[in-house]
Amino acid sequence: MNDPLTIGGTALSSRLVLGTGGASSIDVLERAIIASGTDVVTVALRRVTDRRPGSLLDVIERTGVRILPNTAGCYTAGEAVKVARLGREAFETDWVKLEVIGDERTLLPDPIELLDAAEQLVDDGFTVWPYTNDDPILATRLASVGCAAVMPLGSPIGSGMGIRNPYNLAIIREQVDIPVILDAGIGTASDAALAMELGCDGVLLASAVTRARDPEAMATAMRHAVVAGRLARDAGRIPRRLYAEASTTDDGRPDLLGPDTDGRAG
Amino acid sequence: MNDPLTIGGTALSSRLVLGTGGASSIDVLERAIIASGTDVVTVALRRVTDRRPGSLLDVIERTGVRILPNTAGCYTAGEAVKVARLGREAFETDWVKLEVIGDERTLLPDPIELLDAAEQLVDDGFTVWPYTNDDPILATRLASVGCAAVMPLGSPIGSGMGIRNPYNLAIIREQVDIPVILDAGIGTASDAALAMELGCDGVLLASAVTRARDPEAMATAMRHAVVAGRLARDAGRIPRRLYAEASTTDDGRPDLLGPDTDGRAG
Amino acid sequence: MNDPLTIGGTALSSRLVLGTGGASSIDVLERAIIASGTDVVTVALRRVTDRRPGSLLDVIERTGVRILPNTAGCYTAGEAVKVARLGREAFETDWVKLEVIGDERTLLPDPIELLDAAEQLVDDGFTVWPYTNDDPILATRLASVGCAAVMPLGSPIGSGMGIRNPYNLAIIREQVDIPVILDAGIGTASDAALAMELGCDGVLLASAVTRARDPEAMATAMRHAVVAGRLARDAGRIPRRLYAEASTTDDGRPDLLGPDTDGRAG
Amino acid sequence: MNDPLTIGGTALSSRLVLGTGGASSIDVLERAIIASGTDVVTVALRRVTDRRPGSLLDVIERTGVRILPNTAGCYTAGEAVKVARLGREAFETDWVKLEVIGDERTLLPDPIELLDAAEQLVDDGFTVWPYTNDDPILATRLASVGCAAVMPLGSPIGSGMGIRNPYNLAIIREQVDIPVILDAGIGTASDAALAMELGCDGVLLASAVTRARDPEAMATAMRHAVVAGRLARDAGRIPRRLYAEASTTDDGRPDLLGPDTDGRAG
Amino acid sequence: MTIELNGQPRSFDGPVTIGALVDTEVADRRGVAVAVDGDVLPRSSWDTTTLHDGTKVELVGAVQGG
Amino acid sequence: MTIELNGQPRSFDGPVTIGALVDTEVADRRGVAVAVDGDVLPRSSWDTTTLHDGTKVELVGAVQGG
Amino acid sequence: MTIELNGQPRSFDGPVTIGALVDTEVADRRGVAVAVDGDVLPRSSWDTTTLHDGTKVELVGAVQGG
Amino acid sequence: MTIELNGQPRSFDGPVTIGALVDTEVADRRGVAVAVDGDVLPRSSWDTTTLHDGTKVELVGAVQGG
Repeated sequence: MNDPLTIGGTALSSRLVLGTGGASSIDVLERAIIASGTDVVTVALRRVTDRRPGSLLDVIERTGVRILPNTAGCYTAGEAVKVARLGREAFETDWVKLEVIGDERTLLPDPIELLDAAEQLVDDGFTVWPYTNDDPILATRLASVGCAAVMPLGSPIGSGMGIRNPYNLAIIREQVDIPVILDAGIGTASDAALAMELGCDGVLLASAVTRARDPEAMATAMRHAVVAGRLARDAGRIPRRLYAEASTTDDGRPDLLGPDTDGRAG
Repeated sequence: MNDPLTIGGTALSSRLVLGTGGASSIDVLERAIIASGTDVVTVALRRVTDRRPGSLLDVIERTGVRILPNTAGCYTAGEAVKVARLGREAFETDWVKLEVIGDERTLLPDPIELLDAAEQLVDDGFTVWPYTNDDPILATRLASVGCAAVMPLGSPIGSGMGIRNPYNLAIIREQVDIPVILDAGIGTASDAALAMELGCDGVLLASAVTRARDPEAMATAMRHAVVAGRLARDAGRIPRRLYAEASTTDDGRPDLLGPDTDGRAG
Repeated sequence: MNDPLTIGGTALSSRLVLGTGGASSIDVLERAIIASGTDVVTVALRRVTDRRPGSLLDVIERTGVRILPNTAGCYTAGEAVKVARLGREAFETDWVKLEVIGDERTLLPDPIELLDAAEQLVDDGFTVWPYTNDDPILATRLASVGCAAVMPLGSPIGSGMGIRNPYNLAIIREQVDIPVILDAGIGTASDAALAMELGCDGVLLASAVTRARDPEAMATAMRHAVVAGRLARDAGRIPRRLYAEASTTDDGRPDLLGPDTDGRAG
Repeated sequence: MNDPLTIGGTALSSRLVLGTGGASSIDVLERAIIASGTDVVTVALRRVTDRRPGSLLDVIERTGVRILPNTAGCYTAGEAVKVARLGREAFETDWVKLEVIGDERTLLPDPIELLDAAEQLVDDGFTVWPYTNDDPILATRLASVGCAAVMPLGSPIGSGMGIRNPYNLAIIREQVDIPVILDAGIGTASDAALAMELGCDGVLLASAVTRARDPEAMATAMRHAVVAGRLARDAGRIPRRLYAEASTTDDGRPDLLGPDTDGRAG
Repeated sequence: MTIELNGQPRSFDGPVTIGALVDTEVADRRGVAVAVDGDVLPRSSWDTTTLHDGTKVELVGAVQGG
Repeated sequence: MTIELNGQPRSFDGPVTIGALVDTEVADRRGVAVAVDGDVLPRSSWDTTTLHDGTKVELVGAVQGG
Repeated sequence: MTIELNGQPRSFDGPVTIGALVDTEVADRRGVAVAVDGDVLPRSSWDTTTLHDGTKVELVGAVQGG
Repeated sequence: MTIELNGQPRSFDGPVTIGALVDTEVADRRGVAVAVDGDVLPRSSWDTTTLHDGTKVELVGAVQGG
């Protein structure tokens, strides 16, 4: 569709952002990136352990996607700000997927540290994509400090539980005027379609694709799902009703009464 | 995908069947049929009221889809059998979407009349596609009398309530060895994707497309959704977990302790 | 409460029916029966294997509850009718919990055999309590042949999955004018309360109590849950809203502006 | 049951806390308080408008319940702290239900202002009961600053939407070692039972009772529901299974083959 | 001779076949079917089946339906 | 004379009623029922119904059941 | 002397304590609290705190609230 | 002179710039970043910043991450 998602002034033709974590090999990842049709992939930073850390970059260059550096693993605003700056130096981009985690078991964001880090990074000129929980108030505050998008979770990272609270996502979509990208929790295609139907402007997912039995096939599924959900949102779905509404008229039903019918036909 | 759905010996390239009821005009219907990519559309029979009832047939011929005549509006086995035979004469096909309704408010099928009619029509050489409820026992019995497929509902016709009981659909898929096509209740794209993820071999819908604000866009959405759900099913989704699983390793996190961070960073 | 459930002319003060299957001992069962406050328990018939089969009857006599013989394990109408007659001779009651199973893995009822057996037993003078699926059409037919109540399932016997399709139960409640008793699938207290809130007139459960870690405590929980759900149904719950509605007025909020507040207070 | 809930050193025999907002009259409120069996009711503070503001206090004294003053309507930490202090002077208690709202449409709490206010009030010697969202990280932080309990919402105040995200409540229950009281969103009895089954130590509700058609009956329902849910939690529910588990043995089924059965009985 | 077509009386003088009746009603025979006195009449018999006084004919055609 | 009781052969010499058979099997008649050759035998007929060679008897009693 | 009570001007001649003001407003002191110029005044200081021209007083009492 | 690189001691004789250190560690400078004593060092300063005894250097590069 000619329906780009614009974030921080950049128009993206795909509304799917792919996280690169969890792929069993760099080749599997490359095929998944291509199949997903994404324009943006997330990348993390860790201590260099071999002389050629570049193979991941080679894949990214070959596939022509943009890098969204993340701050995975940070627990404080101060640490996240520094990791964001490392990402800016490493990849020469001011984009950052801001993660500030509050608990290692749930990997849920810490609202106080997250807002603090977001404010510092916006002031420092970053285009901030914060990974947040599904609290509409926090989303509003992240928007008010100048984040380029908000990325609420559907459920915990890697849980595959989908969207546990669709109402909060719908409320977030109503209350902020920046892009809303569902981040975390997607397990399968219908979850991604639902996210878009709820009004999300995009979906970010990693494990759902990279840890699927067939990552390339799942990446293709997600590409279709995001398009399907976006179109369905705009097409104006029918209302829900408790009872049925016939799709065939009763007018002009033929009278076929005969010996082998019991009269209810009339 | 090269992954045809075979029913009664006929291979269909699309797993979406489109009901024609509810469209505001024949032109809207034609655009929706084309956008959906379907190979099969349902048609009903009513008393002829004008000299040129053929315009619907013209659309069907132009779009090159097959006709699946239905028995909409029948309340007894005897009546449904006769309407099926009318359809065979009218469209020169032995396919029939068998509907035997038990109640006009819910339009839910009558299990006893439905099984009776299915048995009679199979004996009479029809390729029977029964619209049934989500009862696995009835589905098994319909398969055992020789139906070509079973078409359980997700929720009442035209209700747009989606799939109210996914468990029953999953059980039906396990217990019959003929195609399972979700029929009735689809409201939006994620519903169709979910149906396929649950193992359905196809989806039949009418109102969700024909009564959407933009039927052509919704038809496109449904085309993508069915492909997405089918691919996702085959791709092997990740398991659901209550807690998180990191998609980024903690190994090699840099040590960035400084005056503005607290000790949690280590 | 003085709000009896009347079935087949008999007024029952408790709306909970307890199935006796699954208890680890006769003593555990007796304590559970007492704790549940039930007036009716189900009993099955099997070949006599010892000279004193009566201990179960002794418990029933001591607790003063009525016997509702079941036809558990029957797969055909003919067989169920005979087992119902055995129950009538054994316990000198014309009550019968009619079960006609269609599949041993799901233990779901066979709609065709069930309706056939129900009709035969009503004609033979039985007070028939049929265990049925959640199909409103079948429930209506069971009522029309003269059953004293209908007992739709929430989910498969012993599954503890609760009520998978609340809509069908609500529709059944609207469409029949005999008591509706939820039978099968209850896992915990909130399931039983929900059944009553949906309009069920009673709840029948066995495994949820007899197989709980502490059957006596769970029986007490179920007694409270059924009362709670019944009262809540009649009390007229508040409507659901997407947004909030304050339970405290804003009128007369004091003006406490001071150096440490930011003006939003006004 | 002899199973008190202890908060800030005070043992409460009822696990239900009743909010007094929304009652149509003081008499209706008094009957609801009595029917609910609660030991604690919330009260708000507003500018005095008549010479006898005391009638609410008279009801509270007659019913012998304790007062939990709230800070309803506050949007900042500074304002909430002042209102809490007004409550302490007015009712001579150091208990406070801390509400700091972030948005008037959803009445959702502001996580940053809430944590700030909680910390100030704990330092000032209050026994703080914070109304919070269902974020496990924020709940952990509220516990760590010394709150006496945490009170996560099920859904927005007065929405009657029940518990939208049971998983978060279960995680909160695991991660904090102070009482967890579900606050806001309860619509009917099964919601309250579910909250307790998820591990909540108590339930606070107002509108569900005060705005029900029959507040006294709903208050009674809630009393039973909280007891039911608490007992069920402790009784150890049966596991959920996709398939059935018979509650009646198949051993010893009689052989009743005869002319009118079809052989499946064996 | 008077018959009933889709519930309405119709009169003819002289013998008429079903095929002739169909042709008077619709521009082409595609997508229509006929039941005579409650039984479906195969297309192949339309031109060899004649109407009698009081015959009840149902003539149906394709309409949109789910 | 040999009959089949609950699937097992049982032999008797001389005539035996159902009632007598029941009494040999269970301590009291509460909560038990009998089917003879596939048909349920009313309690009132137990003492007047005698067994014949090859009669198939089902004797059932109450067990816990949901 | 003019003060502001709950947003409304009020005039007095001669000195008035908070306690006296409260007693003119409510029948008894149970369940009410006072803030003076934005700060909460402890009950114990009501009778020793006097109003000045322009003092802003908030007098609040219990209302139903969730 | 001994520094700490990614938590491990490293010794050099004579002055060394960050740029030189990076080049000894990785084949090309794409996708790597450096922090010195806890502060991020802009790429533009790598070749003008020299190591001192005890300097703590973190050298990081791109890895797969969600």
